[in-house]
Amino acid sequence: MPPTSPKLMPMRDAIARFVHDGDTVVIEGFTHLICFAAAHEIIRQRRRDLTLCRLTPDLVYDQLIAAGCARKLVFSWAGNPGVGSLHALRRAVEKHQPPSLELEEYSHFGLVARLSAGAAKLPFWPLRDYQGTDLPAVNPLIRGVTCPYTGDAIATVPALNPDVTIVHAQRADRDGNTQIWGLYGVQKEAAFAAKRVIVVVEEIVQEQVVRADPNRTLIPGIIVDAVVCEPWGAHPSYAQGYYDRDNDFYVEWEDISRDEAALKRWLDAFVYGVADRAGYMHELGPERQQRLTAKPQISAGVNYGF
Amino acid sequence: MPPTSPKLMPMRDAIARFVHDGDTVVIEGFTHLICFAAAHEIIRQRRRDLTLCRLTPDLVYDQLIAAGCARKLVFSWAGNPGVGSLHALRRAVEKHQPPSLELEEYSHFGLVARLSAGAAKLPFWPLRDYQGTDLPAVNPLIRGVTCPYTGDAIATVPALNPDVTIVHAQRADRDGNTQIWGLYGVQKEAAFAAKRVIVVVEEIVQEQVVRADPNRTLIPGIIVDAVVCEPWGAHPSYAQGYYDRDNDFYVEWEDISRDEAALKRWLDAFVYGVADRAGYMHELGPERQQRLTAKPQISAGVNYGF
Amino acid sequence: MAVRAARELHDGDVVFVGIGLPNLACNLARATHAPGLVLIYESGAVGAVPDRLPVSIGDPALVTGSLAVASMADVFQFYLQGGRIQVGFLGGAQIDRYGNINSTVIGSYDRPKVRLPGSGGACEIAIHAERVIVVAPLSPRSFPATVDFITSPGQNGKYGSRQALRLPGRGPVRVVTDVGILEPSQADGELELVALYPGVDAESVMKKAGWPLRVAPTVTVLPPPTQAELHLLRDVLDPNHLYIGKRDA
Amino acid sequence: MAVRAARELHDGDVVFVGIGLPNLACNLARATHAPGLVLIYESGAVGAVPDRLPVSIGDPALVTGSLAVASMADVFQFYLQGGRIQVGFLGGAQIDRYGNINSTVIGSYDRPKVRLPGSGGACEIAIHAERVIVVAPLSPRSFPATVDFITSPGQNGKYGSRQALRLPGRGPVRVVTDVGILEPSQADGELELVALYPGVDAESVMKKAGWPLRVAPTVTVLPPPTQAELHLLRDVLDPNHLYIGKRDA
Repeated sequence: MPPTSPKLMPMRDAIARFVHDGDTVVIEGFTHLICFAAAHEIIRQRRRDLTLCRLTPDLVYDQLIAAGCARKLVFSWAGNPGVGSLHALRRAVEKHQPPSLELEEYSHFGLVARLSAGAAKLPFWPLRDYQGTDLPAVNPLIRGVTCPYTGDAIATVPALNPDVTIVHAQRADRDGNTQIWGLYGVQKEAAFAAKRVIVVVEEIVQEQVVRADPNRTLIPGIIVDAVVCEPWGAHPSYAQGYYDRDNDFYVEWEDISRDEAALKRWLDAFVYGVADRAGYMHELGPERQQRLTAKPQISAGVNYGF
Repeated sequence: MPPTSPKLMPMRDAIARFVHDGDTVVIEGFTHLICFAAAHEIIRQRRRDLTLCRLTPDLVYDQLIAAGCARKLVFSWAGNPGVGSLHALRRAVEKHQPPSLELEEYSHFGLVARLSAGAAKLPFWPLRDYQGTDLPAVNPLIRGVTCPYTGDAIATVPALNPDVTIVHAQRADRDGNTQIWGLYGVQKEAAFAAKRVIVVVEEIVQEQVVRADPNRTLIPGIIVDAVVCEPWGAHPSYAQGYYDRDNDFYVEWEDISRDEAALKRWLDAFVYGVADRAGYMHELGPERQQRLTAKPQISAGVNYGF
Repeated sequence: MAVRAARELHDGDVVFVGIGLPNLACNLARATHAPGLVLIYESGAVGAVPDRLPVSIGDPALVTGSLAVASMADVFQFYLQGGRIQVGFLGGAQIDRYGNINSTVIGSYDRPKVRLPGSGGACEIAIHAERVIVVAPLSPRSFPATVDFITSPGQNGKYGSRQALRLPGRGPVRVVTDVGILEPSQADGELELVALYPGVDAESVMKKAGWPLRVAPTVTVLPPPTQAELHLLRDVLDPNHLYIGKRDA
Repeated sequence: MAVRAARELHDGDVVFVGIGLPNLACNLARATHAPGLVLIYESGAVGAVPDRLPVSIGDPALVTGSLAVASMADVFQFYLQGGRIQVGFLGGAQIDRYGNINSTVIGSYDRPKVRLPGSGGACEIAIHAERVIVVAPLSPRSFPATVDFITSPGQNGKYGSRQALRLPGRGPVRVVTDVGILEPSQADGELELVALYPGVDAESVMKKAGWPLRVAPTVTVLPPPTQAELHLLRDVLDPNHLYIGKRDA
């Protein structure tokens, strides 16, 4: 193994090198492990005309849309989970407030299937879905094939191969061998589907830590282009075993995003006004960090011997 | 949770209740976790006309074929890995020695895809495969569809939904929540594809052991019909962390299976002549057991707290 | 509604759970008549036993101590499409006379009056779960004759019946409202009133639907929530009343 | 052959490894010029560093200390079909003039003279790996003009060329034998002699193929194995000479 890894770099360099204007970008993570740190750096570097893909756009894409980074949104459920709406997104869609936003809409399964096809380098993925719904009528990319065995009509969605996928994870070695526990979401499929992969982790660990428990590795280093160490990089989302979800902030976002001026002030204070994730955490303050820090509940090991 | 589980039963009952003459049976496990104990009980109960499906028939199906249980074999690589041939299988195919055996042949990917389709309750699975090969010419179930996006010709295989799948694993709770580490093979897909699932484990553990590390659970109890505790049930295959592969036995099989009389003697001694797995292990002797017992190499735990 | 929804669940059911009332209903059922209920969250937590009220479908408390974690691909392919889910709960901004549900847009799709969140997993729950239980307060606005957009298919509609479409699940078999229960008719799948909460009369209920609501030949009066159920809901399962109002039990 | 095969590997390659000679070759390459080689076994072990010579493709020693374990579905869909594998090794009972490989049957399929193991993953390795390296001793029996059954597609054949079939990988780009190396010609993909081991003459090699073997305009003479390579193979990597004979390095 090489003594140093050229993949290990600060967030600034990873975004500068691997996220370009006009790219199709996936920042995945289903509630768990959503990489806000990467999104904020994309905002700071003022990327434009991005096609943003995610099952649940969540606050992370509401912020990118508010900051004018997005041209198009590919999604399956656009709300602030358990709280209300994504108001920057709704303003763009309902009032066409600039920048206007193109929508491409699926169900969760449809978007999971698009990423699975992308990961498998198949041009489409079959699924039993959409019969009796209006979704195919508003999305011409939802099509179908006839089963060569039963004659059944089976729906299809096309492969999604993003230019770049950004995955947050608990830990990786410096070559990008990445371990995740807790909810997996669609992180593996999103990473394998991408032309370029940025992994952002709470901790860089020695390769020996990864090798001591290979069944925990979700993403192999061979498909990873950049490894960024960014503790608390998923806040206000969470990292199982590191920190809890900041549900208060999800509630606060309702008021912030409803008011354009408040949203602008928030971006100025927490994104444009800080240099990096450490600056953001400083703004957030130590009390919140302390309150959200995970309590220990350590699993037992298993025997890999033979 | 119920105080007792009606799923927990001896191997004899599990095979008697869930494996019937004429069934399509999958005993999976790629090198790792091949359930010889279940196969031997099927032989003892003299099941007939089974359609046996497995990527690598291995010694386990060579024994079932030799004992006259099989009518048909669905497979993708039929050899004694690293050693030579499966001679009972070859006699059936090359010399049509009774009982004659019908073959249905795929590549590994094709059979993995058949089980994936079965698990997903899709009638087919698409794969980029078989172009330029003779396999479709000898297997009319390898067909194709045209991609509705690119016009590409994509191969297909039909879903495989076995009547029963038997999975060996390191541990499960008594409801069948099953944890596996080391090589996964195609165990998950084979279990989800099946109408009935028998899980055979090295250890029954308390539900709390499973719940302490839910990311290790490969098969949920909700799809499991029977849970059998059968230590050493995978020998001469292996269980990572419990015992090593008995490579010597794989080498010995070459001579045993080449000679019909020797094979019959072996079946008499190690299958018909013993009542159960404990009897088999007794025949095998303590030295071999001691030599194969795994040495400890325990992984560290991870934090599931929040 | 939470108590009624809980009573729709059978012991041993595998339930696809959302946040809010369905989650409460499931936990109430587990604490009362259905201890063997298995809760599966869209996020991939299987057999969750959260030690706090989860405020999101991907709450870390759903993972800690659960029986298994499934990837989203497995949740949708192997669990839901695979036919392993007995019960799914759905709600929505609009529910029509055949149980079609709209959670996508009010108004036209291209120029929406209100942009709703969209399907999420609702579309595939409606197609694949063995039974769907819809939970929503009854009002003419929420129960129009026809929805503006079909996100999740009901019993019948412009694309044909479930049988004609060969949908694997039985679709919405019960609609639990704040005044009573609707069920699809055998004949054409149109929702009709089959049960009332105590003290509610059928006439007042009929005015709350956006179409001439049919009343089944026999309408049951439902037993009220027991003290035990109310205590569990108000003091144990949702002590801060995040999801239940006074009226709402 | 193991030394020659090892020299075909580049540092940083992701290699799909089988048991036997290919495994030896990979470990030799890692110990010499390609320390960054990543070994992926069909069984799902990724980045394996076995501390004993694995005797099966699913040996537990391949898992202990590896970087990742992938399910078979992921191995075939995401790694191999996903285009993540640079090099695959293949052998077979028969290899024809276009590099098509037979590992299925000798004789007719329905009435075989010899029933061979079948494809396993060979068919998809031949289709998807960026480069395929074939390793087999040269003899007229093993290298007939046409194989009895095409298990793994070569450069050209009765179903058309790789380009016409739009196969993603480049197919067999090198055939490493015990006397020299064959490569597909630019023109039609027919294998021709491009390199010889020291002390071997082209005439004797040409007699060992089951068709009139073409010789490339320039034929290189390969440097012999170094003492270091031989020492590694014979004393470290395969001390019991399970896979190498005297002649075989």
